[in-house]
Amino acid sequence: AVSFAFTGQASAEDVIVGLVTKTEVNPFFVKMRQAAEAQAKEKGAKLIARAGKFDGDNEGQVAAIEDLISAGAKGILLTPNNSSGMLNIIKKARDAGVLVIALDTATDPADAVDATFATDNFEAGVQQGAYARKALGDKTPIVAMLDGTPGGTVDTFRHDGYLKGFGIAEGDPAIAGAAITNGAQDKGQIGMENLLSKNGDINAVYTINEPAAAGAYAALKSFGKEADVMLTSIDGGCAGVRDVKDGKIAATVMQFPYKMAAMGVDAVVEYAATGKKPSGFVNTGSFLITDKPVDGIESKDTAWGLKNCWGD
Amino acid sequence: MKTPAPLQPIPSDSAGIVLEARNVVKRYGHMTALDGVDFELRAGEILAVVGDNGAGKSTLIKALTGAVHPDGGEILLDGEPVHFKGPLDARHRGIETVYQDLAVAPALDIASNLFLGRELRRPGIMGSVFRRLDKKRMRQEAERSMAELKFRLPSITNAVEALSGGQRQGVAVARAALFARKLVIMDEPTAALGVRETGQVLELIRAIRDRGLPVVLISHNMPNVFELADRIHIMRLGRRAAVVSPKTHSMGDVVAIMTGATRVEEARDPGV
Amino acid sequence: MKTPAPLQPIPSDSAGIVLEARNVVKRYGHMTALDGVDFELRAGEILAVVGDNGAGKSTLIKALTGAVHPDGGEILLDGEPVHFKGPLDARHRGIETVYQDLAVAPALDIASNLFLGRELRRPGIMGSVFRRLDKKRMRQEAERSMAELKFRLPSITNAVEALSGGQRQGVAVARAALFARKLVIMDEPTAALGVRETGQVLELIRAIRDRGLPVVLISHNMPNVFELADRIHIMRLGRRAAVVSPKTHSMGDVVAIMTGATRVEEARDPGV
Amino acid sequence: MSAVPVSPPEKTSGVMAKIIGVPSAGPLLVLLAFGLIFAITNPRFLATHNLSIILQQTVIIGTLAIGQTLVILTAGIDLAVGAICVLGTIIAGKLVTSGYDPALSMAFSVLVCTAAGFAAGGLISGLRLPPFIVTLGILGILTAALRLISAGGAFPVRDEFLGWTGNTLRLGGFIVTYGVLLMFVLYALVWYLLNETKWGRHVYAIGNSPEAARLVGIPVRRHLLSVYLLAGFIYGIGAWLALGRIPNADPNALQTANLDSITAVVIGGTSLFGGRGGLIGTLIGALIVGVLRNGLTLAGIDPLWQDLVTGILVIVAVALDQLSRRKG
Amino acid sequence: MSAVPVSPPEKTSGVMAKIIGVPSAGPLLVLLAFGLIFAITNPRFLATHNLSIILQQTVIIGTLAIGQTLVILTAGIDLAVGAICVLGTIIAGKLVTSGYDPALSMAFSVLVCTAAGFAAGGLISGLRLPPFIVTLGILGILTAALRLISAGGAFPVRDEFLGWTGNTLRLGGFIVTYGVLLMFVLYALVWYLLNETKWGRHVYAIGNSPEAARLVGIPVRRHLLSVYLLAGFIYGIGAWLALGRIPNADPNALQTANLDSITAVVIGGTSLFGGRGGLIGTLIGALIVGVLRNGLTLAGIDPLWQDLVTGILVIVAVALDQLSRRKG
Ligand SMILES: Nc1ncnc2c1ncn2[C@@H]1O[C@H](COP(=O)(O)OP(=O)(O)OP(=O)(O)O)[C@@H](O)[C@H]1O
Ligand SMILES: Nc1ncnc2c1ncn2[C@@H]1O[C@H](COP(=O)(O)OP(=O)(O)OP(=O)(O)O)[C@@H](O)[C@H]1O
Ligand SMILES: [Mg+2]
Ligand SMILES: [Mg+2]
Repeated sequence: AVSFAFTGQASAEDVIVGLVTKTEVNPFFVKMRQAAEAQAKEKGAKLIARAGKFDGDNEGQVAAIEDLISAGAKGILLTPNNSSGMLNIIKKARDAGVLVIALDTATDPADAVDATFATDNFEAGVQQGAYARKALGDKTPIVAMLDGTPGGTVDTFRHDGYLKGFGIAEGDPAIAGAAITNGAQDKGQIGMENLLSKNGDINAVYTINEPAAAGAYAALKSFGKEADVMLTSIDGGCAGVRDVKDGKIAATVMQFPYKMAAMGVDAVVEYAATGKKPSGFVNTGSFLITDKPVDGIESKDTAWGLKNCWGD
Repeated sequence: MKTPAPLQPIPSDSAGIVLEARNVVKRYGHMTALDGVDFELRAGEILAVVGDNGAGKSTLIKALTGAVHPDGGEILLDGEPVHFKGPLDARHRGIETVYQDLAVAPALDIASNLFLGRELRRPGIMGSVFRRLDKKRMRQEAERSMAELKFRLPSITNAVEALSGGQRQGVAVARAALFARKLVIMDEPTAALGVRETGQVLELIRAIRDRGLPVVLISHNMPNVFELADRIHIMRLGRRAAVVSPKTHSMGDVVAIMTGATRVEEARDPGV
Repeated sequence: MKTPAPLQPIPSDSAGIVLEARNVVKRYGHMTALDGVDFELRAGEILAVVGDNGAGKSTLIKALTGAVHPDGGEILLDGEPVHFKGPLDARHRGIETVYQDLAVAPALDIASNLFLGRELRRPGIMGSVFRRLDKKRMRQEAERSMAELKFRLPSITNAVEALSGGQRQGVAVARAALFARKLVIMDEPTAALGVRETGQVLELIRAIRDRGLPVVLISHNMPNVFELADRIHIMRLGRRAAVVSPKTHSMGDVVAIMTGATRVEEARDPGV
Repeated sequence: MSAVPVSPPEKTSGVMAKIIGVPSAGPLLVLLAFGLIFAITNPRFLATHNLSIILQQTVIIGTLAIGQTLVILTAGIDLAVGAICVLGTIIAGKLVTSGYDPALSMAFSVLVCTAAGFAAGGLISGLRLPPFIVTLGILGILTAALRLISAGGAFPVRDEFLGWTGNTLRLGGFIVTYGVLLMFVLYALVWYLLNETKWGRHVYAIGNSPEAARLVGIPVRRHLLSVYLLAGFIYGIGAWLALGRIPNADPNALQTANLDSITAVVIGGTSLFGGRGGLIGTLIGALIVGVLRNGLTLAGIDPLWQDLVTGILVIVAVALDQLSRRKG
Repeated sequence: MSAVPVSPPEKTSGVMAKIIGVPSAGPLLVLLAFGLIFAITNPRFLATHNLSIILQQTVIIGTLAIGQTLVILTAGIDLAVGAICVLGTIIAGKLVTSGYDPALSMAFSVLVCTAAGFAAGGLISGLRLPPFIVTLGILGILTAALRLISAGGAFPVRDEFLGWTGNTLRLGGFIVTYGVLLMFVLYALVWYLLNETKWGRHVYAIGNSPEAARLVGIPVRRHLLSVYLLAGFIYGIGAWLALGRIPNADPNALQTANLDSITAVVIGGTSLFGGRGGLIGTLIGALIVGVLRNGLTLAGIDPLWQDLVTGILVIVAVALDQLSRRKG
């Protein structure tokens, strides 16, 4: 079964690193790919990247892995759309001697892959929610949820984490309504506008990512409510951190796609050279970024954030 | 859907009226295309329907075959009222029609068009169980039919859209002739035909009549009408202006009635 | 694109040949529709083109007007070779054509179809700067034209698809008559017309000739052809079988040549 | 695929004639009916502020749908609408960010969009390729090109002029943006073109029967080219409107604009087979979609159920339209 | 929108006749040409393992495109293909997970897909609504319903029978899955239906001219219903194949299947106006898309550039096809 995987002492130029991200649509993954490219170049490896066409494109990701095995990739870095759909193909790849590392999103079970370099998205959601609740003070919370794509692994983790951190359960009357944004700014704006038309007393807004938050901000502004609402987000893109600095977003939770990508490429190159495989879950961490810290919640300011953000 | 073998006439009370319409009305918006038309087709006759453009001839025959739904009046086949929901019902009753706009599928070939809705299946198990078309036989039949009409055809496998206007009309005429079992209605079947081909179709119409099937022939060609028709139904302004016999009336008379130069009281069947 | 005012004939050498084709060939795949046809249309004449179905008449006139591109041969207008890239070029040279399939836009109304490609604009600044259509005038003109042909029309604002077959043909004929400045070609213009309307169109054709424009008339109706034509161009199997004068030949002669019953050497222009 | 294949012509043709040029009453009635229902469900729906929000939300798709209508009337289809519009935002954004004059930048970017339309039209009319494939190909090409130009990321576009279409003004208690006004102006202009000029007549003729149009001497290919060109120009204006609404140039924006704009056109009663329909229907179609989304949120319907209800209501809308025509 | 509006009939009609029933040589030549180029770029492309991978990758879209071809041949369009197929995976998955017999569960889910097709066909033929709107509405309804059924999330489907179509067997050095074989069987069966039976003849006739079909006595509405019904059934089988490929039921899967399957059909030479084209072209069209994606990856082309190159090559493919027809 290993007939098509070139084994033996490959020189660094021969090492092909495959990267399969969820979509090309999300800047998070675009930046991850760019970081991986840069790292691969530095290490003298060749990166072949592919992505699904949309959140949930399991077939596209499976096909990408198959093609990468055919292309002779030494290792594949994967941000699985939906981990259970990937299990067969991951096994096939590993059986063929390909190192498989999950980036950003863990698989279920986690040991399906050799190693996982990721953020804990649920925890990131908790950070966002806890901050929002605390910062609201003694106001009675009325929350709007700007979700990503219903059913997505990350989307669900972040959403549930926020509610946990906020201290409410799904279906709580404090939730004024939800909208599906697919993580896009225009849909974030439309969703927020309609929710504000419905309930003008909304005072806390969960957003799946910073583009959705930017859209929400535009809507809040057009309703003249930008000052009264606790708008928070997750991602840590430089544009998002700037929005925090400008006071548009109260706080965001930063993640580190560069770090994940670079670590992944390094691991594959190392594996090619020495045959040594990484293992286990490596949390690449998440930090709450805000210039208005609240007691009892650890956070960094935007100066730190701008130094460590991704993008640009 | 059982397709009876072609050329097997459905008998009808041979002296009586095969197809009848009473006081049929059809409106298109504000336009009254048929304004209470009566119509009788007798067994074994060739009935010509003539009239100016827009007099309502095509609408009348569409109403008779279920292709349009009349707003009023009734239609009787062999004396009993029928309600055709669509042309399929009429076809099931053995009525074949050449519509003025031909009703052909342009991208399909001649044989396919000739057998459209009446496709032949292979004999034996291939046909009955596997429902396989008998393309070869359909092609041969098509070739024979078209040859009978003396058409110069490029190839029987040509798409109908690649045919000349007359050739296309030939396909529609051949189709009706092939499958009629009760009566045939032809809406200007020779309009696009050449001299020779027209002669051939006139002969075909006679042959159909001689097979015992009555024929309704719409035509603007008075010499043809007078050559063939047993009776002439004259339409004017959405009504039947008169029914005359070519034996008792001249072409001039008919044209005069048609154009309104001669008035007739509501036409009575001359009972020729 | 300057549209000259209608009814302003483009003069041509009145004794000479206005439109000529030499050895035109047109193939469709394996089928040779035109097999080296010659053709001459003289100033001021009505030239009938007759032939069996599929003889190549429509293909010939399409080749003459740029609607199809011949595979060989040449076409001359007023003695000089022309290469029409499409029907637009022919129209620019003042040639108007009634195609057999009518070339109408079914969903557009009668007036729009009559002026299709020749729309009238409002007078003054509305037309020249704002390019606004003069819908009212087009409607009135259309009403007048159709009334001249004595059609019973439901309403001038009807979509053409809601017209009877003959009415639709009337629109195409009226269009050609309205705009021709050099010559008119009509492919079976009376095929779907009633007796009265046919008479009207024959009169129209004569009127066009009397305006000084030659007319090419394709028709299967021999009496009409003999009534009108100055010369008769007979097509057979994609070639010109003969050109005869209705004065020297009888209908029987023409039909015999057309169907191949009589052989003629490659027809020479009788020079009537 | 709106000319319902199974209906005998008698049932539709009479009305078809009326639809051309005359606004179709069907979609309008549907719009009013939905509005009424939502107004009853939640009185906030009729608040002037909410109505003005719906208009603003309709601006982008509503504008793109103008070009889409033109293309569909010629029996074509445009899958690249969104991509061309985004191209406009990114080029204008890049230029302004690089310090060029905003008005010139916007003008140049409209020009580029027009050129993209021209390219599509050229392939379609010149090489006679199916519009579906050509615009799909251009969609792929632009998607990649946009990401390459913007290096993968979105970037904010903060410029007074580029954002001008998002500024609001009061019109008798009603707050509208200049973008909304511009959209209406575009509708009026293109309506005039379609209904009062030769050019528009020929669009219908080509959509009805390209062969008939050719035979009567309409320069079909050149005309098709002009249609795609104008559509591209409109998408360029759409880019300006998009920047007014979202001051952000994002290569990944407007991904569903092709389907959304086609939906507006079809709900508005224009046939995907070409030659039948009109622009006013499209405007109403775009508004119906906006009203549905807004109204359902105001009615407090869970977003999971919203897709479902929208799906049903879109079918109901067209069914009602169809019904009103049959009676008409 | 494949019947190129500007072409005079003389240029296409002769060939059109040949295309019906006879595989169009154009798409095949394009497929071979692309294969050749990729084989030169990277010898791994022709490895039997890689070829078998391409086939496997084509299974889902290739199968869905069968139903799409039928619908498009009747001048319809189906935007709900992907949603119906996903419906099948989720229902089968839910049932099996709840302990029902796998074969019965799968059969039931195919039945539900058939019913979905029936619903679409019923609305289209019964109420005479445009297929675009009906299937768009059904897409919305199903998208929501799927999320509701699966409570928002994807879930693994681990069952021997449901996954059976993903099992491989060796055919003379060539590894194929049962799914690939099943797809070919479906193509053969539907090809037979389309080309050798009355039913197929009537599909073409209706697509060509619904009015002519009605006048010659074809029960147009009932026939349309049967087409959508069969399409639904095929999407149900597609669900089984999808489970064999990815043992996972995900409400968010196959979102681009509608566009992808239409693309395969159009590249394969079938006209979006109905009545012209055929099934073999569709298979080749689906393979062309698969070969492009695989070949570009093997050539190591950056994903950003892949979209761009794919966009260009899709246009080139259809242009070549068009060219080969004009000569043919
Ligand atoms: N679908 C339609 N919608 C509206 N009006 C129609 C429709 N079909 C026919 N009409 C009108 O009904 C009248 C009768 O038309 P019909 O086709 O029956 O005439 P006809 O006698 O067959 O004429 P022709 O000799 O020209 O074929 C005409 O005035 C026509 O305009
Ligand atoms: N588009 C086409 N493709 C293939 N063959 C064609 C095409 N158009 C015409 N033909 C063939 O060319 C021959 C001549 O056709 P044409 O239309 O010129 O005949 P015609 O003399 O006008 O006949 P009619 O009197 O029936 O109108 C016919 O045999 C026809 O089948
Ligand atoms: Mg008639
Ligand atoms: Mg002809």
